[in-house]
Amino acid sequence: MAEAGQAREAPRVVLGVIGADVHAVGNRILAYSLRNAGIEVENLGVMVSQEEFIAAAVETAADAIWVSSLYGHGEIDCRGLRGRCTEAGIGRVLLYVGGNLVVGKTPFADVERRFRAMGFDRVYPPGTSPEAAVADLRRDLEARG
Amino acid sequence: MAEAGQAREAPRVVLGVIGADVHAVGNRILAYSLRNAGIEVENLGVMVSQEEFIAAAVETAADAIWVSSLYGHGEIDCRGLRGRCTEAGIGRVLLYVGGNLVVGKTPFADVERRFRAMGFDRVYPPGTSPEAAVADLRRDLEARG
Amino acid sequence: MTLANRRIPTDEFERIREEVLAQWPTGADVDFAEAVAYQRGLPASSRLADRLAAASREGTTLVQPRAGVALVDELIALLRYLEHEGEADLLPTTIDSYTRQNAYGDAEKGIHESRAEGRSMLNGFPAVNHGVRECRRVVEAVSVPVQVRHGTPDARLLAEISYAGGFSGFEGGGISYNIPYAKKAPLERTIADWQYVDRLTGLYEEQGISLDREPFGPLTGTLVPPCISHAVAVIEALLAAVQGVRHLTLGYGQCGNLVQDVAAIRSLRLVAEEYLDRYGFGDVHVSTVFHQWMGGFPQDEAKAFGVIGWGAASAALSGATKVIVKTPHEALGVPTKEANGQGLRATKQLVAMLRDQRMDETAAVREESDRIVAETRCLVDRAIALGEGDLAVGAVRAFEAGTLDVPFAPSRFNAGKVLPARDDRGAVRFLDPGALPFPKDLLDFHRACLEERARRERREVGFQMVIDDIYAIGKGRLVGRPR
Amino acid sequence: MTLANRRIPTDEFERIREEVLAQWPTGADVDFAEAVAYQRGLPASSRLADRLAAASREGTTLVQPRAGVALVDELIALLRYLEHEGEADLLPTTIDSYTRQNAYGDAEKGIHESRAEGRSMLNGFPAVNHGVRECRRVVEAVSVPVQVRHGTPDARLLAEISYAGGFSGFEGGGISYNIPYAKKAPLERTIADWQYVDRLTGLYEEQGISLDREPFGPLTGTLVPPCISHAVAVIEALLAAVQGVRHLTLGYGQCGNLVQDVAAIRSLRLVAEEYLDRYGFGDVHVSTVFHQWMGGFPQDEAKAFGVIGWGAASAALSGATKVIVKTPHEALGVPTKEANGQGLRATKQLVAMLRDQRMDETAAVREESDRIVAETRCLVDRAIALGEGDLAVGAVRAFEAGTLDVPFAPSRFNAGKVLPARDDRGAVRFLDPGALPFPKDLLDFHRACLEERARRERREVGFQMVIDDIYAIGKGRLVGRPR
Ligand code: B12
Ligand code: B12
Repeated sequence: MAEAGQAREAPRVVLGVIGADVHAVGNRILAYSLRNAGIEVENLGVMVSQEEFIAAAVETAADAIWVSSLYGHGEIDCRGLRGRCTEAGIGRVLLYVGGNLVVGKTPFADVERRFRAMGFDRVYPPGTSPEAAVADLRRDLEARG
Repeated sequence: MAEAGQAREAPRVVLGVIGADVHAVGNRILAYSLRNAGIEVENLGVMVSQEEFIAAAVETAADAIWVSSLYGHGEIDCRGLRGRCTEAGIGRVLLYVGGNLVVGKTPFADVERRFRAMGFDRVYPPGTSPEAAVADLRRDLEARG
Repeated sequence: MTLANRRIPTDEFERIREEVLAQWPTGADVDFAEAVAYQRGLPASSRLADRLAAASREGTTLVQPRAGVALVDELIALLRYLEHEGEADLLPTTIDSYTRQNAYGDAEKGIHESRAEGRSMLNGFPAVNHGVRECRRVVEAVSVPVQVRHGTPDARLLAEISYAGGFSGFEGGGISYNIPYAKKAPLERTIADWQYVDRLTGLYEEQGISLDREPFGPLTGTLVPPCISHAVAVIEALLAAVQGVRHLTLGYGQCGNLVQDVAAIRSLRLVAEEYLDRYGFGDVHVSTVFHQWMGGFPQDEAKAFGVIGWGAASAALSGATKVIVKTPHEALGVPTKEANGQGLRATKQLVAMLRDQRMDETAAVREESDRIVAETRCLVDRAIALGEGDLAVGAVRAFEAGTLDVPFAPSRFNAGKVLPARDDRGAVRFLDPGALPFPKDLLDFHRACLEERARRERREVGFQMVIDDIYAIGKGRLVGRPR
Repeated sequence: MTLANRRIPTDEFERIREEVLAQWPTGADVDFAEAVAYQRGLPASSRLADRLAAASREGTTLVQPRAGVALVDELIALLRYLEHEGEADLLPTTIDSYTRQNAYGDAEKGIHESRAEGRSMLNGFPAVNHGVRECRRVVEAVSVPVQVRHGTPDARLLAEISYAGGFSGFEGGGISYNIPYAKKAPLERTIADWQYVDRLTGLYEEQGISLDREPFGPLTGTLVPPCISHAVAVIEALLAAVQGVRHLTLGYGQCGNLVQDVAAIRSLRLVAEEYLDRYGFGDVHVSTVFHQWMGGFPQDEAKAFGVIGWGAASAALSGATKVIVKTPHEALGVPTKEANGQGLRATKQLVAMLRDQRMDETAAVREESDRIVAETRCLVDRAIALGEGDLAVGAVRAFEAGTLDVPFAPSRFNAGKVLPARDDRGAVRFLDPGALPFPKDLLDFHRACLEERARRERREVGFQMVIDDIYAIGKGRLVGRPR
């Protein structure tokens, strides 16, 4: 695992859309872009529960979990995810979240604050280019060594 | 003259677009609507100076002067009109003004206040229907007896 | 029970109904006879089917928003605003995503959280939780017809409560509310569940209460070629008609190329009526609904108004019976009522301005329309053949075989082989037709269209085009040209 | 001096020039040789003619706002905003109404009042009062071409200062900036004054500085039938070409019926090039400009966005070289920069989305276009005939005779007999053709169009239709149907 500092060929990301959310298009593009950038992707697709995210992250020894939420219930769906990661022994896994995270047009600073408070390392507004987030991922992983 | 309380068949209105303003369409429709409503109209058309308004009002013994200003310079163009009417001996003539009276989208209450302060009896926002103003005119003339 | 395209017998229907109404406590309040009487007592102005028929006769395009919030009084305030300030001709009640998953417990939590937070924590109205009486308050609070819009694979209880609650239209279908809206729901299951909804609609119809049923046209809303959504619409129309549905509104999501969009609405009506006639349902009333661009929107509100304007214009020029409106908030979140009103008024202005103009009989439109009809026939006829005469079975097998295949759909039961991309003029074509059963001339046509584009862009036909096209409108283009 | 359509001889030009430059103190700063050198030094990105030529080649439609305020720094801030936040391809500087009347004293007062009040008390930029150096600050502050837009019957000094000030385009013409913009200015006078402007433009051209001249297409902006504005455009184009102008942008104000609007842009180019060729000016570059609806707008901003969207779409589908944009504030007042930016971005989105779609070769468009060409030829040829070979004289006589006649124009020198009204599909036709020299088949066509509408509306063809049409778009319709 990354935490153990082993030499790794490529970062590993678990990807999925959380909750009862079926928005599949962005997920498809994120998976494609991550692979294109040389990242190993475990794509769980849409309608993914917290448990499924964690199980996949444990199984693949993932460096990061990328959660998407588009449909507006992101806040309810994401609560407690960091805590459950810790319980599952992957408390240091990077948690990124992006999409249309809350119901309604909201100043992004508010949204970011709320999700950071829930334990997410990075929070992305709609319209984020996958490339920018991949660059962040490499930076974060480098910083950890 | 109306002020003298004589029996009159129809109210008389001097109509025109003040200043360097060439917006002719509304003027054409106002003239048509006034005539349709049985009002005698002296239509001076566009680009009418204060002096021309007053001369026509004196000559026709008008009950009212209807000033239009569309192009945004209404405030500058209308200043002093009431005073000049008084000087010309028609101080009691009804002064109505309408159109896009100031530069820029402005709350109408502000515009109305400014033009009332300049001595206008009635001030109309863009989109006023001629019929509504004709009704006002009849009411105002009746009130004067 | 095995799936078959036959009218559900009354006793079977009643048996299922008992189960359905027991799924959540509010189901107990549904009393069919009382509901029929209630519906009959509603004013003509509340009847969607009547309003649509009138619009068809007059040749006008009605304007309808999407909207729904967690709590009843807030929903009423919202709908009244959209009626009076938004000048909506028809109103919606959009259902929240938990209800769509039959997760009524989660919806109940959402209602409580919304009360506590003083803002809607749900992305729609949980009609099942609120129940019949509260729904009636909604319908009675406005003076235009209200339709339920959702995305629910199993909408049986929702339909029962909606109809008893006075709503006069119900969106969805066994395919169109499964493939784009579910991951693991088997098609056999959802088709059967929607046969129930259609049969319920038919029962009302038999009592003289005409309720409008609207299959969800846009599917995934993202570069869906017209023939695919048309094929689904035709199949769902036939399945509904068998159950006794007599008022259908068939939908299409704007692609963005005017000729294609006008041709799509023209051909949708033609091909649907052709199949309905063929199967003896000549008495079904068909309306059409044009959805303004359903894919990713630009974030800037002025640019969103541009996209909305084009949707409104295309809807009007196509002569669709109604248009479903987007808002300037589309890219960012569920719109405020003000934003929703703006989308409506912009659309209303354009639709009214263009009501005397039509585009549907130009040569280019007729050619495109003929091609869409031919393609749709390929897809529908193959489904019929695969079903060995039974269209319900055939639809399931067609998805298994990939001869029906919706681009970008989340469902496991969708092959996901088809890839669409825009041609050089922005019409949506097949980059990869997957297993769609098209003859060579049609395949060649699509291929040639994309090669023309590739030449212009000096690149190969390929997946990058698809990605570029998905982002394009959000970035202010229609065709995703390379930069 | 008697009016004639011949190139102004150099000595005569220089004599007039002395007078012109003496009209206001800032005239003294104009030095032609220095100005040519200055213009030559400007970057390619500042040249309007180049940008238009490139757009023609690429088949794109450029987007340009109207904008002007009293003070220089405020103008610069405004233009920068429109360039960066509005994504304008071309910028304007709209001149105030006092300057348009050569009332430079009043303009000076307006400048002072604006400084005192901290808001623009003028409805545009008084370029003459500010003078050459200040204009150059404006042009240098942005990185796209800037054109002067106004409405000035005698624009000779304004042109001198604008060109020396670095502007690369100048709107107007002896007819198009007289008839809609003046009451008492004789046509002989304004045509002669614009010959001066055109000759000045020609002098720059001879020095290798291509400046774009744009006759004002929309005229009164209110139900002007295409052939009337086309005839004026063709005449002004020919008058300009004689003076050495080589870059012309010809304009048209949207009527609202798509077929007519697309046909108008198509026919404008065709008929203009036909006459330019015929008179030996095959080397003149012709661009086209489509003005979004120039008549009364709805007050509601969302509805205004609807009108703007339709203007943008029609412009793009017509293939015009550029589109002039309205704003959501149109009905109420000179727009804020934000409102102006919104109109631009909505338009930009649509124009970019539609750049690969065209409508100009459908049968309906070709038919309408052919008719507009035929009508325009009637009007232009009659002016030529009336001038006994001299088009400048002919234009004056044509207005006297009413064979050229602009609806709703304020000028005394306009007959004002022609009345336009919309037909049943919203195309603008002649309700009363006044003295326009049309053959019977054309007159019959227009009459039949209006009678078709009258039948539908169950009323007589008459002036009430005209009034209803004038109000219609403001009230959310195109055709002013009786209520
Ligand atoms: C297409 C679409 C649909 C389709 C989806 C089809 C499908 N199965 O995929 C359909 C029509 C079925 C649909 C349904 C619904 N939708 Co929808 N939909 C959209 C729409 C128009 C486009 C989404 C899209 O595909 N965008 C293109 C892709 C490429 O972008 P993306 O999804 O944003 O993802 C990119 C980025 O956000 C980012 N990103 C995303 N996640 C993450 C995560 C990380 C870690 C990072 C780094 C980046 C990242 O990268 C992605 C790739 O570039 C959006 C609005 C919009 N954006 O314009 C609404 C929208 C998302 N939908 C919305 C809603 C409410 C719904 C419905 C509940 C109700 C309805 N209107 O019917 C249902 C929900 C059903 C459900 N249970 O989920 C709302 C959400 C509101 C909110 N959050 O406040 C939106 C915003 C529309 C709106 N303004 O109301 N929808
Ligand atoms: C058509 C038009 C033009 C045409 C005019 C042709 C002509 N000669 O008539 C052209 C293109 C030439 C033009 C030029 C200009 N225009 Co202009 N024009 C318009 C436009 C689009 C419509 C006006 C119109 O005909 N309306 C239809 C008629 C029926 O309505 P109306 O004029 O408002 O009149 C009715 C009512 O207001 C009312 N009413 C009017 N006066 C009165 C008086 C009384 C007493 C009463 C009771 C009622 C009343 O009754 C009338 C009949 O119903 C308006 C914006 C709009 N309204 O959408 C801008 C507008 C008036 N113009 C404007 C400007 C700035 C100009 C120009 C300075 C600059 C430019 N853009 O080129 C020049 C001015 C030239 C000059 N010296 O006057 C601005 C004024 C801004 C402001 N006040 O802040 C406007 C509002 C556009 C804008 N938002 O920028 N214009």
